[in-house]
Amino acid sequence: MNWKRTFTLLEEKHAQKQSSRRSFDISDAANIALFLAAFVGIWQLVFLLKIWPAYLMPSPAMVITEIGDLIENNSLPIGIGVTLARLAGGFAVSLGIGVGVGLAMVKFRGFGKTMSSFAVGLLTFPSIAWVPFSIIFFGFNDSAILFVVVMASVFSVIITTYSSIRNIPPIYLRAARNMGANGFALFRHVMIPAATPSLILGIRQAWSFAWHALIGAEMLITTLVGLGYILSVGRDINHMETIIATMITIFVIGIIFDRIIFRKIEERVRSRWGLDQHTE
Amino acid sequence: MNWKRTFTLLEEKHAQKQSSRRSFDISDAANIALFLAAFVGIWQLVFLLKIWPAYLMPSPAMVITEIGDLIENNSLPIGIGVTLARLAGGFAVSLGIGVGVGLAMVKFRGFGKTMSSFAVGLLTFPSIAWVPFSIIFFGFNDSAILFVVVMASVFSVIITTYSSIRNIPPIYLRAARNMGANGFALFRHVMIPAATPSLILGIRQAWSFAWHALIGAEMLITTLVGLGYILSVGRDINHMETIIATMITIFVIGIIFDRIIFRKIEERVRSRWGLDQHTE
Amino acid sequence: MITSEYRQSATAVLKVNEVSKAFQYASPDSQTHVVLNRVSIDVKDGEFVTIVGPSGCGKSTLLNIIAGLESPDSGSILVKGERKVSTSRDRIVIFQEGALFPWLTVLENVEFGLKLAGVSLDKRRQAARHFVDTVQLSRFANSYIYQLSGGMKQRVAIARALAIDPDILLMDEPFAALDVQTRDLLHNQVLHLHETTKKTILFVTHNINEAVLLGDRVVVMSPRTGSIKKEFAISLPRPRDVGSPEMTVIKRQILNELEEDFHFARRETRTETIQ
Amino acid sequence: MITSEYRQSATAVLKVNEVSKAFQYASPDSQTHVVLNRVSIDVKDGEFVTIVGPSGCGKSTLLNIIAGLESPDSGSILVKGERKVSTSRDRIVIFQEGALFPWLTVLENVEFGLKLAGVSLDKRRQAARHFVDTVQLSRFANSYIYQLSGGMKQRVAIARALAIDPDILLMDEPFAALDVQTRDLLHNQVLHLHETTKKTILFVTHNINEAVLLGDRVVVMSPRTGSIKKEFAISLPRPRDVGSPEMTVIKRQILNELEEDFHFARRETRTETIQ
Amino acid sequence: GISFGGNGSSGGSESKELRIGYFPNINHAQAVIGLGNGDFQKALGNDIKVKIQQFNAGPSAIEALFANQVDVTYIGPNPAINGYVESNGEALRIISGAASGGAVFIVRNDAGIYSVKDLANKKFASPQFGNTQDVALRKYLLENGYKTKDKGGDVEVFPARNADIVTLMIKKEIDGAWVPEPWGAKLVKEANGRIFLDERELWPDGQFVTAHIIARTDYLEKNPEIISKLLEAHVEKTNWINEHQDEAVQAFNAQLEKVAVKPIPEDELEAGLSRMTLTWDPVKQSLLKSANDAFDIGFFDENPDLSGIYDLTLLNKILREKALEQIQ
Ligand SMILES: Nc1ncnc2c1ncn2[C@@H]1O[C@H](COP(=O)(O)OP(=O)(O)OP(=O)(O)O)[C@@H](O)[C@H]1O
Ligand SMILES: Nc1ncnc2c1ncn2[C@@H]1O[C@H](COP(=O)(O)OP(=O)(O)OP(=O)(O)O)[C@@H](O)[C@H]1O
Ligand SMILES: [Mg+2]
Ligand SMILES: [Mg+2]
Repeated sequence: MNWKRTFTLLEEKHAQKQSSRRSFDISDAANIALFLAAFVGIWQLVFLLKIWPAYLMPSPAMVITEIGDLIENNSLPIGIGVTLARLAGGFAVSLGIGVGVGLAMVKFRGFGKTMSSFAVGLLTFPSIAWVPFSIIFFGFNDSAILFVVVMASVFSVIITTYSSIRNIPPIYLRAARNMGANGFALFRHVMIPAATPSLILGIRQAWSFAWHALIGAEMLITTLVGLGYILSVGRDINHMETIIATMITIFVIGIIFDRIIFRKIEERVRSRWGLDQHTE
Repeated sequence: MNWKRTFTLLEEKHAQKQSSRRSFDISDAANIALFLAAFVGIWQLVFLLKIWPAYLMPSPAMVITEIGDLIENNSLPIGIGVTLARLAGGFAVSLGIGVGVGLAMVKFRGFGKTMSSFAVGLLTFPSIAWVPFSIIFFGFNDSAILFVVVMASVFSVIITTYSSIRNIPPIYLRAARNMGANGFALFRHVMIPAATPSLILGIRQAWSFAWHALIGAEMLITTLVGLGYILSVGRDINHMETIIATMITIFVIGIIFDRIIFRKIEERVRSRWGLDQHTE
Repeated sequence: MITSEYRQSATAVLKVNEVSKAFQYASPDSQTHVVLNRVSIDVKDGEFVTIVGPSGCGKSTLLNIIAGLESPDSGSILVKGERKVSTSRDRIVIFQEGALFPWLTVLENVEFGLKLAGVSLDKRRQAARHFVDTVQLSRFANSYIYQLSGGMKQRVAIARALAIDPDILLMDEPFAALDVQTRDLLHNQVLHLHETTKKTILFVTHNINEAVLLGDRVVVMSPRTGSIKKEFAISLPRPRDVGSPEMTVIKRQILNELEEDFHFARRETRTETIQ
Repeated sequence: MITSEYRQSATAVLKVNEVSKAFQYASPDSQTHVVLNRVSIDVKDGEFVTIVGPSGCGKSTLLNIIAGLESPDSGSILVKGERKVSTSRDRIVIFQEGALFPWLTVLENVEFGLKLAGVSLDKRRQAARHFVDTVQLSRFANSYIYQLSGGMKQRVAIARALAIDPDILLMDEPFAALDVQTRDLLHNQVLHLHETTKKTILFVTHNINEAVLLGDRVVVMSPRTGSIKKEFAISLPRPRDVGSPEMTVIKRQILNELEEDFHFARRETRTETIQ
Repeated sequence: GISFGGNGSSGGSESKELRIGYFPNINHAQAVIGLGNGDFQKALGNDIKVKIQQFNAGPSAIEALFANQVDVTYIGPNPAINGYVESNGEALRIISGAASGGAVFIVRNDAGIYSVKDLANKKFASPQFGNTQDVALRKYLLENGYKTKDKGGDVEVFPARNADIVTLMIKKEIDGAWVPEPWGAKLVKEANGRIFLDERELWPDGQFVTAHIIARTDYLEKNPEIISKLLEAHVEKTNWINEHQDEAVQAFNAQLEKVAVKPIPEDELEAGLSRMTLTWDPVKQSLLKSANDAFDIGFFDENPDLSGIYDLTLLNKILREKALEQIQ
């Protein structure tokens, strides 16, 4: 049997498969473009139908002009920079505290049980409700904004850490402990990687909590910069173009961050664990 | 060897273990009481030290009086009722749409890939930003509030459903398909139970998103009832007692719901899967 | 008490037709690893085929492809002459590992297939109880999976597959974690089942005694060519005595076939290590 | 080439002292299920003890308790005279199933224990490569776990344990999913390791040939009493011939012991089913 | 009480600080212009550091003042009263007026409202439950024989943010709204609205207060000289604006653009300004009457005692020096 030939054939087949995987990314981009085109199309249609007056529902072109204006007068670039810096700061603090507390909860069962209830209770707190306290404790400044961001996202990080680690298949922890892992090594080399699929899901949401809180805080704790401030001005003077322009900015930042951070990690984990073998 | 005797001994030992598990719930309650006592104690201390004036930081007693007042004039009971009804309505819609879209994303890969980016982008949208649109589309009424609640939580449900199902160990799906499961049966009997540990984590957070959005919406879309409205009145007249009273109410509701819904499901799943065997 | 003769007359109920399958190596140069290379088998209705072959030679992959759980790179699977590309209840795999549902009890796991088939609660519970008894696990009917030992899990998986009562049973090392006695017991039960229901069975094992004890035919797979190396028809009546001279000869032959491949593989590995 | 005599002189490096363990049945009346009932074993330094017993009799549970992964209801574990209640790197278990880390490659899994011990990257990689070669998986060093066959996973688990080089190796059916040749090869390698490093080994298996081939002593466990039923010292020199008359006698005896329990258990099950 | 978190605001050392709050509204025009172009800083001198804090709602400003985060702020009458009452008269004092007038009752052109008789079964909005406009609207309805729905009547009044009032009026969900300027002008321009009533018609001389300056009591007591300087600058800026209307509109928008991303359309601004006056007179009587009305309607459990809310000594001193009429 000339199985050399067959091998070559099979190899070619595989090469095709690979390239088709690459072309999938193009189809992904095409999909996104399609979605966006459809959305803008409907929007334009609604505008043309004049269901609502232009100052309630501006056209896509008007919003793009607005984005241009906001970029030109620098409020958008500065706003993005400041907001992202605050977000990064607040979220970093949340991650640090949240993961720490979550681990402590895993370690000390009684504390974990009690704290998990509190954490859920505090997670349901609307971030707006923290604002008055934040002002009392910190005043009208970035610290106050950070406080609100942390309070809105830290409980989500805590719950995520706690649940994700507790849901790790016990056999992994046994095997690791058997090989001498404990303390930080156990956490770093086993708990975190074993919990990653679930951690990503939770952290993504914690990240969104942080966003929500940040924009809310920037609207209420005025510091004259930040996307939330731009949004609040838009609302204060009922300028829909500004509101929509800000929302688009937030949306785009959200997607970009997801793609460069969470999605990357997720895909890596999925391919290692063989989770992308699902529906082949 | 009189192993009959040993058996009896061992059985007794087990009985003890069980009762110690039961007494653990008492220790849980004790823990909670301790936490609360400590918290109220510190609060009272801060009050007595007069670090902040009473109109900024009222005493526990003042807040309790306020809660009494709010109950007496019926605004708190009605507020709780109305808010919970809205929450239930909005969240039910979110669950329905979110799970449906999530499943469609699992089923149609291209759609899933594209939609997952959009969903994350839209999840980072602060719910406040939906309010103006909600008013344009629906006006000043419960529908507008529901819209905001749904928009704030549906993307969380979508992402949760999508991720959780995709993270199911492929072997379960294979086994199920092998036994002839597909369509709704596959979803109902395999995907949902297999994804439950991760679903609970995600749905808990979606639930919190709904809460945040609801309170925010009730503050901005005034319908004169609801916890958010009470909170907004408190803020408008700078009456700290009202603000704190509302926050405590939200906190307590959050804990109660978590305990009677999510915690129950979680514990059941954990015991079935043997996940509570972790650190024995 | 169980007897059988090689069914020459039966038609090919299952046809594995030039099936190939390759995977990528996870190495920097991502070489292709051809696991199955134009594998063809005809299995007659009611035939009991046992499959042996070195670890990693593609036995599980082949069963998965037959079941429709994986798609071959080329080639096809025909059942009763019809081409099959997806799963169906008539070909059930007993997986090598970990396919039990942790959210269900032993009993619920066993009745799962029947539930999907729409069998009423009473009936399916009764059937499930029967098969749980068959594999000696009645006392653990209400246990969850994590509460079972390795061998007990394997037995649940067997019961679950038997409860579905498929035409073709694809068993992937089903008795590997069982003690001698339990294994003997289940051998008899599988043979009895095969005899009474005329099920077609493909049975993967590393135990050559088991292979010759059960099979109408023993198929030896080779990782070297990625295909079937040799087949042995065993027409001895059952129950068979593994110690009998005929059996010893066949076993010797099978072992020789396996040995050859093994040495080949070792040489290959060694040269690679040196490189 | 490998020879060994029963080390009479060595002291008990591992003492299992009246260990008991019970679980609850998951049934409405939540009966207690006594798995281990005052089990005692003394294992001498460098001894190779094989353990056989019916499925579900508590072999894995015993290994876990010895490793410190589970705590006994009563009794204690002494290593070199010291009471142990937690895990340590000197007692490594090769788990019966699924304990490999899916987020690591084969090589990374094997070097995991060394990484924890703080061995430098170069050294541990070298060691890992050696053991991956030993179990014939060099070509799969960079594969992830889901890319392996059942037998390959078992071999990775073996390599991972060997890499740690513990004093006491607790092997739980490590070769169950391997073909005859690979199994033979690994038998030799384990014996060689045992011979050269004087490791103490506890080895659970359902394969009686394997038990008598490897062990200085064969321990038969019984689910009926939840304890050790009988022990067989095997002082034959290695390599042993499983077909030799002495071996056949011992095997027969062991089988008889197992048989007895099995029939007892069957009777019990049956009465229960009837009730 | 102990002052906490205030950074040297009450200390008596060299470098003193004045933290001023304001809203980017036209009735805070003095602050918008004076703080924006540095005139206030100049007037206060270099050894007093001016820190500016912008707010967009009265409650936050009061919150900040309670929390010792601002010393002085421009603010509407209602939050001032609330803050005074909430703190049992401790926390703050009104030290000057800032604006009078500038609130209108707008009705939708197609709502069929032509006289007071047509208000039955209509829906109206006000900016906030219990604020000046809300009280004015309810009082007006009451005086004309209408009861609101919550009192068993047939007219509906509910609060909505000014921006949302515009949307609601466009959507015809409301028939009218009682709003401050420049929202009145905006409703006329964008939402098919018409001025039904200029609130000035309801008050003697058309004067009623819509903006104040308040100071933290503690700060006022310890730093009268700083407050004096600020008030002097305020009075001067008021005069300048009133004498240079056109220039003032330009200056206002220029400053607004700096801090608020977007200017207010000039026509809305001018229309709004035409119905109000900037003044230092706090129009005491209007505030007291408004508070009394609020009590009548039921916003307060007891008639608030506002006797100590004003501290106009410093203002009067400056007015005296400038030979201007003093406030009674
Ligand atoms: N998803 C996968 N990705 C890459 N390689 C795979 C995958 N699945 C299987 N393989 C490879 O295919 C080969 C055959 O695997 P298979 O599981 O069929 O072997 P097997 O004959 O069942 O072996 P065993 O007796 O050990 O169970 C192995 O070398 C394995 O590495
Ligand atoms: N976590 C648990 N909860 C309840 N019962 C358990 C648990 N773990 C083990 N058991 C029970 O203990 C008994 C012994 O289990 P073990 O795994 O030790 O058996 P084994 O001798 O290793 O069997 P096998 O040869 O099948 O692997 C079994 O009956 C099992 O049901
Ligand atoms: Mg296999
Ligand atoms: Mg076991």
